[in-house]
Amino acid sequence: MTFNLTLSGSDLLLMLPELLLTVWLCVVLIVDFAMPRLPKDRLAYLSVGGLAAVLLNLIWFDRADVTGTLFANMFVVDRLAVFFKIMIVAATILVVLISVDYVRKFRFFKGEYYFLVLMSALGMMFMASANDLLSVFITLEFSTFGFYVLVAYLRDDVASNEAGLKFFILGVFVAGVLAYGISLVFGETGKLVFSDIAAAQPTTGLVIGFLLIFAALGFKIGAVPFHSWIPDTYHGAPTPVTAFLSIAPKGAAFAILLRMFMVSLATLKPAWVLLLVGASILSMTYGNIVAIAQKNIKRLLAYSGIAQIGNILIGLAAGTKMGGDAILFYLLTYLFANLGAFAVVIAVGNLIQSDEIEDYSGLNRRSPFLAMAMLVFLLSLAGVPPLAGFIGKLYIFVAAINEGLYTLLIVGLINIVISMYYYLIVVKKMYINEPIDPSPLYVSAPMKAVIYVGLAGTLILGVYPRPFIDWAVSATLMFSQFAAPAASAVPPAVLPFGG
Amino acid sequence: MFELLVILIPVLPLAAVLLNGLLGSRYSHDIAHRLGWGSVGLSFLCAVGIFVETLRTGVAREVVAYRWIFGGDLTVNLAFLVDPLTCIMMLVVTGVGFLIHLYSVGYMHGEEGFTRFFTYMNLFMVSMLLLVMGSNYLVLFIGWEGVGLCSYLLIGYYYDRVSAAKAATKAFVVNRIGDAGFLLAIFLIFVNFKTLDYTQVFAQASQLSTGMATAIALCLLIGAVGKSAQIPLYTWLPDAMEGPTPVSALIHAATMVTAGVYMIVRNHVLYDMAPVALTTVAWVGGLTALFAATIGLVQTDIKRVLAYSTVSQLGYMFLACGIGAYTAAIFHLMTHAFFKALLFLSAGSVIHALSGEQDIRNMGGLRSKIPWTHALFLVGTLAIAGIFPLAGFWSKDEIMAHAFTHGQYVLYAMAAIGAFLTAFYMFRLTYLTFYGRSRLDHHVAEHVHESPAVMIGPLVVLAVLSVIGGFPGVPPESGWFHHFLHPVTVAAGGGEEHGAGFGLVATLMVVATAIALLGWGLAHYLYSVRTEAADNLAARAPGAYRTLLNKYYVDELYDFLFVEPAKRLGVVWDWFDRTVIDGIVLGVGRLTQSGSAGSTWIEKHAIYGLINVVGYANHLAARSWRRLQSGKVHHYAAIIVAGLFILVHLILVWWSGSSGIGVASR
Amino acid sequence: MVPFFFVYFSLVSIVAGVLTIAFRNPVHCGLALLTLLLHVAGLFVLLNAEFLFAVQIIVYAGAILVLYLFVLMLLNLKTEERYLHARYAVILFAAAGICGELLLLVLRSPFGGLKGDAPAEAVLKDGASYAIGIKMFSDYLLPFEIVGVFLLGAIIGAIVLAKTPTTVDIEQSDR
Amino acid sequence: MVPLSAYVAVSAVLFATGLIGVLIRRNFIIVLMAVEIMLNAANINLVAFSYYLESMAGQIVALFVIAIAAGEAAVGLAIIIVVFRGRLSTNVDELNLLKW
Repeated sequence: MTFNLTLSGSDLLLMLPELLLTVWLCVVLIVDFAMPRLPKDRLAYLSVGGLAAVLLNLIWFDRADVTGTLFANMFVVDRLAVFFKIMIVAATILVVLISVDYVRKFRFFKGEYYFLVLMSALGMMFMASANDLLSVFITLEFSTFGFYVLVAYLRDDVASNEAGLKFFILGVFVAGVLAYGISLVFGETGKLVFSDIAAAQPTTGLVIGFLLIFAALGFKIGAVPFHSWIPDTYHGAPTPVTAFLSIAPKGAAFAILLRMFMVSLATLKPAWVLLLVGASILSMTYGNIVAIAQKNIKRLLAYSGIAQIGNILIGLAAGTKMGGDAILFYLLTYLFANLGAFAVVIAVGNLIQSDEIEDYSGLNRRSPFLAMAMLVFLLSLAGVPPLAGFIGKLYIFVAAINEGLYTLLIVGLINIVISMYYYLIVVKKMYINEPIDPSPLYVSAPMKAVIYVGLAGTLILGVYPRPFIDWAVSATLMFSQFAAPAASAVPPAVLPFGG
Repeated sequence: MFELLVILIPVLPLAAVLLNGLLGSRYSHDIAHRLGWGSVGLSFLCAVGIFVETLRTGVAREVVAYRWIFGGDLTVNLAFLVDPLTCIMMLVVTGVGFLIHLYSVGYMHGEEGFTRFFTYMNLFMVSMLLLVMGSNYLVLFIGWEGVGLCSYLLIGYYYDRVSAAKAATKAFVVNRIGDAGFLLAIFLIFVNFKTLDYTQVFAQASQLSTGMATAIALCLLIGAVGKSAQIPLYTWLPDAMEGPTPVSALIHAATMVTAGVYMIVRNHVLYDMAPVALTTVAWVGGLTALFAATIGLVQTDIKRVLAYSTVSQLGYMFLACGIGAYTAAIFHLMTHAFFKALLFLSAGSVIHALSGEQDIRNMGGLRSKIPWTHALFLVGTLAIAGIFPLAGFWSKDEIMAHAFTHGQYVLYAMAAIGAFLTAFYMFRLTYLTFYGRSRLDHHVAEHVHESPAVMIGPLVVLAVLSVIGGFPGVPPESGWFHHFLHPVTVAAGGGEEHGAGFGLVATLMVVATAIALLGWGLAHYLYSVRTEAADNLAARAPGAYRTLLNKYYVDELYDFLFVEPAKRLGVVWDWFDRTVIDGIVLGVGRLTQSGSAGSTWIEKHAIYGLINVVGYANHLAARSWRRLQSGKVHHYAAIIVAGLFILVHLILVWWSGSSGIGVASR
Repeated sequence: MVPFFFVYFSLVSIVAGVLTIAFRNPVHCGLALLTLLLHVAGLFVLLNAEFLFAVQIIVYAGAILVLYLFVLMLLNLKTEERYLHARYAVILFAAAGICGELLLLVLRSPFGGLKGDAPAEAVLKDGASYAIGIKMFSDYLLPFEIVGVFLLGAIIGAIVLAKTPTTVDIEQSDR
Repeated sequence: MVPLSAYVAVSAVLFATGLIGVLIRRNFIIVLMAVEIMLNAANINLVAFSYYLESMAGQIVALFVIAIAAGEAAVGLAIIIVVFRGRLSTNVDELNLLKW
């Protein structure tokens, strides 16, 4: 029992992005308090500046292939962590930008909004690096509690309060479940770090413990049957928070899920494939079918999000390196398409004060730009080529059939048809129905910027996905022991004709 | 140079799409339409260049634009395969497309959203070119989805029409059902071959088991049926006529709907290994050809008649594929593109002249007022009816002859009856539109005018093509066209036999001509000589007439089973009541009423019942499942607990049941 | 002696736990929860976890529970007639069944994890607080710091939600 | 000597109690208290394992669980106050504006 902490500067360098962000969120808070007369928009741009620095730092990590672990293997920086951190920070930047207009509607505490967003982002960055169960617990709660506040942020809005309270009650309930699950796993193994757990024999306690932990992560990503908070929370929350909630925490949770399933539970793969196949089928089917009946665009996107998570779980169910690549790539496509769609929802919501699908009637006449953007995002979510979502789905499905998961493939394909139906309802409203109020809509600059980024991402990932796929492939190198056996040698090309 | 030309073919329209789409509002309509048709025209020139080169060297070449997807063992390039089949398709698509673009300049003049129209049209050209040029299934699939999307956007072009909106959604969703089948086929191909390139797939195809080949071929067929509007997924095509007429001509007649035929011909190696699938293709085609033709007999909307004739003609192409006459299928595809584009565009010219009137009951006697349009339409009618020696004669005759010489007498009979009906309803259309007494509304009649040269010009070209378009395929089964396509459409093992003697071929030709003339004659008799006879006939068999007029009530059935219940928040009992009780009552009533058409109706009932019960179940599930989201937190927590409980048991039970890993316990 | 204390602490904990969710008056519930927390702290003592014993009493019983009671008083809730959900019995029995089975399943498990580096003697030599301190500031330094930031965020979040805005706040925010 | 399973049993019973409390109580302050019971159950487990497995990790995790519980209690009670201001009720059942 001796004190054995040695930390060098280069060790701390591994945490540079997190440290930067911590400093920066303190700066934002201090600036907010110290300069009460500062217009709050500036805080948004200040936050974006800090996040951009963090992003550059992370990109440098990625290019320079910085890896390492800290604190007895609890904090790990590898390509996977860096990939997810880049995703999270990018999502946060976009969310801050789409918040600018929305925050003006708040009556007070505008500055703290940005602080809390940065705070949640920090929690999620730690999540991406979490390599043991204690970190999982702490970072999960850390990143969630910021959302409790953000969801209930519209203090005078009954729906927002209600969403916040529902989210909170279920969130802490699941936190209790998670803590208990961690205690069981600890009791069975005596260890907390993922890689140490890997050697454990499967026992009832371990199985239940891991299922409880899976429940907590499933709650975070919104997989059926742990999805129940999603529609209400998405519906009631301020829309930028909904957008944030629909992307970043899911990405971070997938970082943990990947580590947990592919490292800790690698030897038990036959058992959890079944679990994930079930969760995936349920999520896709439930999300898509219930989405058909929705009248509110935020709820529609919430259910579509549940369905998309079902798609991503297919990749996890494949349980191979390729499945991992597919998840990473899919999350990227989902980031752009979903954030873009929410950006349009926010832009429209700010302008017409409504999120009902009915009020999207004739959007094309009022703002062709918004309608076109929404069309592209929805088609990408529906998986229409050559947009990003198509490549993502294709990749996931190929990963699944390489593992022989035909059931998942067929259910997934049927679900694509169903999902098309409700996306088309929105498209039809926008393009074909008559507007009730034909006055044109004008989109503000930060909003436009985010929508353009979303469009560019959706198109580029679809038309020229290779660099991103390469990136995803390199990020999951740690899972290469799961690589499928090399494909049989392809015979030389024979043209059917002459040559 | 060759590579550049190939890549330019789709890139040129794409550039026009980007320019018009992003900057279209900044410049005048003139620039927009010049970009639109200009880019397609240049693509056509490139295609001609490629065609000449391929003709000269006779070598199939693959042109890789760039590596598209690469990860794991999935490698797909954005690549184009240039072989005779592609050349023909490129020429048809860009050539006909170019003419239709030119025509649109006149037709769409002054419409709202002129630039948008050309943007979508060019996007359609890009998609269609990717579809026919792709060297692997994924590029084909992009084009496949792209044309579906453009069709959705263009059908819904007139957004003030409610029917247009419905038609657009219907088209897309029905297409998507087909696409799911197609995607499944793609995945099956990937599983079996670990590649999606045509050349590699076809080279390895012989290793496939018959069962797997049949499965793949049938899945592909589902896709083709959806796209090419065959039974049972054809309902979207006639509704798709809600779009502007050039769209109907381009998408729903000349190019997009032929994608299914192209796909089957492209994959004939797989089909040749699956006789069951081939037979299915043949029967689907034969039934569609006959079925759509009967509906076409009594339609009163000029565009709808043409739409059903398109469905019917596509049935011929499927029939040809099904009996192994792939070259004939492509030949008919080509000639059909010429005369159907001609017919649609002339119909558009009629509609244009009559300020939007589409009902043939309100036309008549237009021959003298719009002589050019009349002449052109007549050429198209002669071609589609199969009058010697126009284009349609050669291609249709070849299909029928092939069926006959290969012993498929039933299919031959269906095709022959279909041909008779085709001739009949096309001439009926012509007589009702251009001959006889004018039934025009006098406001309209005052403004009847011949279309401008920019519209008539392309029509003349198409008319010439409709006349001479059949000659590359002469003599049947051994013409130039067949030699050119021979390397693609003939499987490595066998070859198309040329067993039929000259005498038989000539006899069949005479029979075919006789059938067409008979149809013409009947139409002439009923609609020109004794104009009251047709009405009498209809009055004498009112049930049959009304059934046909209502398209066998398929759409009503669709509404009845799918749309109506979905609109009302029905409970299961209500649904049961409606579907089963009312269904039986109504079904019996209609059955007796429709007489001769009864058997077909039951078939439709069964198929559509199935599809729509699935669709309705979705709605029902949507409405009942959402009750799970009760809004109460403790219910949500209970769902989580219950889910967890089930998962724990699932895993533990599975675990204790499986060998290998046992759960240790004390 | 130890078994006796164990039985006492655990029985009272369980009874207090049941009462927490069974009492009608929220303040009584709070007091039952307090009882539970104190007795759980007693269990910690039996397990050589003096530091946690102190934390449990100071933080949990002293701070968190007081916060609960404070809020209860602040809201001045009247005791409700229906304090359970409609059809609670169904949920109760279903949940009790599920939990009973969970209990059986968990008890079947051996919990024979790998032994660590802190046997009872070593912990007792310098005291549990020392052992925790050493661990906390070496291996577990990072979570410790993260929780620091977490608590800062929690304070800000609670203020943002619950503070009655002064006119100054509103004025400031108008820009 | 008290066996480990005795602690596990106490913990499991408490966990079940808390879980049932979440499911059946209408007042959401009590629901939060029930969650505290669940967290305490986890803590008993962790400390017991820490003792029997001779590892400090369990106690440390328990400590962090307490810290997190403190933070969440603050945020949670703040949310409850906000909701109470809007509806003058602490009844979970009445929170069903958002559904379906």
